[in-house]
Amino acid sequence: MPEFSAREMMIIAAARALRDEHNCFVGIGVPSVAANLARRLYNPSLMLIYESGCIGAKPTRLPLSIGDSELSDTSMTVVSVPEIFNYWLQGGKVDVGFLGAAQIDRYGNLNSTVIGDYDHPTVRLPGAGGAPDIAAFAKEVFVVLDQSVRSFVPELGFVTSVGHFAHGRTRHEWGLPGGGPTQVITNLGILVPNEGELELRWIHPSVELKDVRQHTGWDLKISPDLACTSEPEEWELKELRRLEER
Amino acid sequence: MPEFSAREMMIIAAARALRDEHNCFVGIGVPSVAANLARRLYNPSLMLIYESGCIGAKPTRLPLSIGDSELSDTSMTVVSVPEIFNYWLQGGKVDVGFLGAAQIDRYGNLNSTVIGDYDHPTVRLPGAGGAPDIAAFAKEVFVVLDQSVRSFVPELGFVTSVGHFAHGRTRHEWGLPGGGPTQVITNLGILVPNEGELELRWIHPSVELKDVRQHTGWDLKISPDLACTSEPEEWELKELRRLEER
Amino acid sequence: MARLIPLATAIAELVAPGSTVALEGFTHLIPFAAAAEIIRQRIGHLTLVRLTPDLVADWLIGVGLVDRLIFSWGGNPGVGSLHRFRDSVQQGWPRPLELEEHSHAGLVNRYVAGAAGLPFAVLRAYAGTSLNGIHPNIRSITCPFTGEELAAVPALNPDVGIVHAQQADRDGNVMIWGITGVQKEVILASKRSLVTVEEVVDEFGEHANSIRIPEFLIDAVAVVPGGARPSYASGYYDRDNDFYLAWDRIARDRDGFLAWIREHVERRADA
Amino acid sequence: MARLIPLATAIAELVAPGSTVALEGFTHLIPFAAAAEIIRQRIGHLTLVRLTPDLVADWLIGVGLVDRLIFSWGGNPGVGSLHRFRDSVQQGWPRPLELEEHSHAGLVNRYVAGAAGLPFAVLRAYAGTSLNGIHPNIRSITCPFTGEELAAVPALNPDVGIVHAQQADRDGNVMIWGITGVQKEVILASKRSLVTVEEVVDEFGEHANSIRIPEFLIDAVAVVPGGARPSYASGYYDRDNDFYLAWDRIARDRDGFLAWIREHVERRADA
Repeated sequence: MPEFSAREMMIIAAARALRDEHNCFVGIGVPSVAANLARRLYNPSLMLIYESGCIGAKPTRLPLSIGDSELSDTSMTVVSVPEIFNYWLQGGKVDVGFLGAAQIDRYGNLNSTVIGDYDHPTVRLPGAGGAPDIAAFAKEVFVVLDQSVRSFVPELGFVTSVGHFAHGRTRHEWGLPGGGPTQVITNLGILVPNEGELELRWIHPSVELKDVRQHTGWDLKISPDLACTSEPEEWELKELRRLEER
Repeated sequence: MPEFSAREMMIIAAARALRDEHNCFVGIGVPSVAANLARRLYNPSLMLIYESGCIGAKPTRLPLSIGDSELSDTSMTVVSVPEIFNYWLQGGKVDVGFLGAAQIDRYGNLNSTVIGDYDHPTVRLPGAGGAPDIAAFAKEVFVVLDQSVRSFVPELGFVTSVGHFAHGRTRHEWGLPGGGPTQVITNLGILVPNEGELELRWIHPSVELKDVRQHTGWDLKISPDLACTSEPEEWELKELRRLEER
Repeated sequence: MARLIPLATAIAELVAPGSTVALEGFTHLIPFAAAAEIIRQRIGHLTLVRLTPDLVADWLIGVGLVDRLIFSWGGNPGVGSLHRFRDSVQQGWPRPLELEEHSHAGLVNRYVAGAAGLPFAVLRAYAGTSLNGIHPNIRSITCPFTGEELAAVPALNPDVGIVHAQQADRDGNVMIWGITGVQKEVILASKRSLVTVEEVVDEFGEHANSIRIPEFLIDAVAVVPGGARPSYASGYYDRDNDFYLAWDRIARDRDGFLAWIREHVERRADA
Repeated sequence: MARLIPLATAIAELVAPGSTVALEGFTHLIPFAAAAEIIRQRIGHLTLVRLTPDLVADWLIGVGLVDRLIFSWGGNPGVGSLHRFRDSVQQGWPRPLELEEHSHAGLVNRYVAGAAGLPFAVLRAYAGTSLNGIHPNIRSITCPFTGEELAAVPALNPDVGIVHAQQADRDGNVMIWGITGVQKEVILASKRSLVTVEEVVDEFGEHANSIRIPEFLIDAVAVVPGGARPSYASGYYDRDNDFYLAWDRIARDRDGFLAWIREHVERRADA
């Protein structure tokens, strides 16, 4: 059995989730690694869409930003930023959106704006960017983030992106057309919503249930179908490491 | 003195009016001939804009339609039709719009939709196209049409494009940002608005005032500054004829 | 996702009686071959959407396949009137034609809203004109910041969007250059879409003013060389201006028109 | 209409104290040289508009020239936080910063409405988020056809729009290729505009995904080779990723930041 890190498990789990998708709206960081890995390993026709307007990018090395020349140079087409948001995202053309965040709650709502009071924040984070729009419109959303009591919190001080239930209403009641988060992929396992509340559905190899509970800021529901994520294969790890080396 | 037709006088008068303009939104027919003549004779940097999205077209022969390849092949850039209407016309970037019509009234309102009742028309005309938008947004509008009692009518059955006063309100009251028709150039003379009502300001060489009156369907006001259009020069006619030959 | 199939198959699959069909192409790349195939299959009771219903609309209206026309300018560009369109509006021949009439800006923005997933679009238009009030699809809206009154038009999401393009690649991505009109908006706004192309290429070249449409937005691609004739395809063939001039005579007379359609459209082999 | 003038002259003419200045370029073609010139001329009390206030905003905010920031994402892309931006929001150093915060879609549509001559734009956005209600520039509007509630944002028409482009021709027309961001909208929406370019060419080449902006929309063109460094200019130079990583350390400390600005921005000769 090959050695692998929790981060590698998370990325490979995220990449596997893209096996049968047509296109994916990619943010920078872990989502970008996962989407590029998926294109190499499982789904060569996966179309990568970046908020910089790059559609069908085929980067040979991982970009540092969502607007690297590696993306525009290898894209099928590049459109303006208004077009990517209005016609592609709001227009309902995106199958999967990938999001990270500083914090998440049990409904899959995300905070990437501030910790503390908005006008007098303890920590000012970068802010919304395209996240609320991705969360609203992608047919489904995969959230990728490390699990800890600081990030998996019982209540968000600020809802940047809507999951399944926020400010007293369901996403349907808020009129959001996309399906919302269908998988929250962490370093410990994979959570999926059940009637809007996240529950642990898969646990990564050699992680114990009490670890997951300890790293969740609320009383985490466990799926009756809880199963173990299949561990990374040699060839998956090899390609991931090759990709991150470049 | 060179021989010339009333149509040639009309085109040359229209071309002369473009001497100091930056750009011109061009319709097909006489406006297109006039704008192209102006670029050749008086204003080589005049930027021609066509509703097909062609910006800065430099056709070497006259196009038959607003979307000929001669236009897109010679343009500085070609943008989409939504862009030309939303960003360029509605966005207030057009200096002069050129319009023709089947009918005009004393306020410079134009009809290019139907003669007779809308639901049971005597004559169904092609309709609005971009005319109402040009009339609304161009900083000024030049109207070019042949003068007759059939075309210069006391009241329009249908207002396709707004001049200075329509349906009981001024164009300002209708919230139209452009300046409206500043010149109506015909085969007989040039009319300009005075407090919103067209009056005859120039009369073409060898046309008599009674001819103009006879060919106007209302009691035409005559400007106290009425003057005679200067007649076409040899070189103007030569270039016009060369242009129309191609 | 975009399947490469014969035109006849694509039309049979995608266009149903009663469909709302957008046929776009602004002077350039008008999908005449696709319209001819609709005529050969006699798919009727259509709502035809087209900014500039020119000869292609005269064909479909004249043979009686169109119940309703959503449009902004109906003429023979640079030539004059559209006789079959006029005959149906003025005389109800071969059937009455219901009109939803806009300015270009109004209809363009119906497509834009449809492409953008919005229920309506806002524009400065129609104020003071008689277009306001002739049908219920022009309404007014108040700016929540300035209090200004503006016009609103509803989103248009045709059942089928049909356009012609120069090239597709082997994955079914499509490339258009020259005048690109509202082609992108039509494909994005339509529930199903068909693109006829001049040819399939291994790789697209560089063209200023080009647009590319990804395969996953397109249901079918049909290779139809010359599919935009008598209009033109930049880089392939010129506009047949003589035919546009001749059409004025051909379409003037009902019987002459029908004979021409029989001869040149119905008897033509499938593309 | 677009005059070719030195950068220092253009900034002095176009940017006044208190101006609303849009500096755009989405990762690609960020107008760093123009920002440096604003710092050298110490033009303050600015409202800075930028979708992604990254290093260029850290510069301007850190030296105290910005009173108000209209933005949607403030970070060092791929690296982390923006320390000068954080310090001004969290500690009010060197001065408090008033924020108008949007999602990308919201701010993009403020520019789109500005470019289109509309007082506002409609979008599906903000529903259910805490962004709704933090400032008065997000309101709701009802579709006059379906009754749906949507969001509205007001048009943005900056006093000055500044972008960097690859090329201008001798008439002052401008060409951009690669990632084109919101550059066209910014030029169209702004009351005055400045484009810095890598070079002036006799004729533009063919580039897929290129946009061209006519001279009559541009007030000044300044030739500034390398004017987008440390960001990049497709076809000219790559992004200086090492500098973006180093910035995290440089900007972390107030004195270190000020020393860096003195050394690398203020003492630099005029471009």
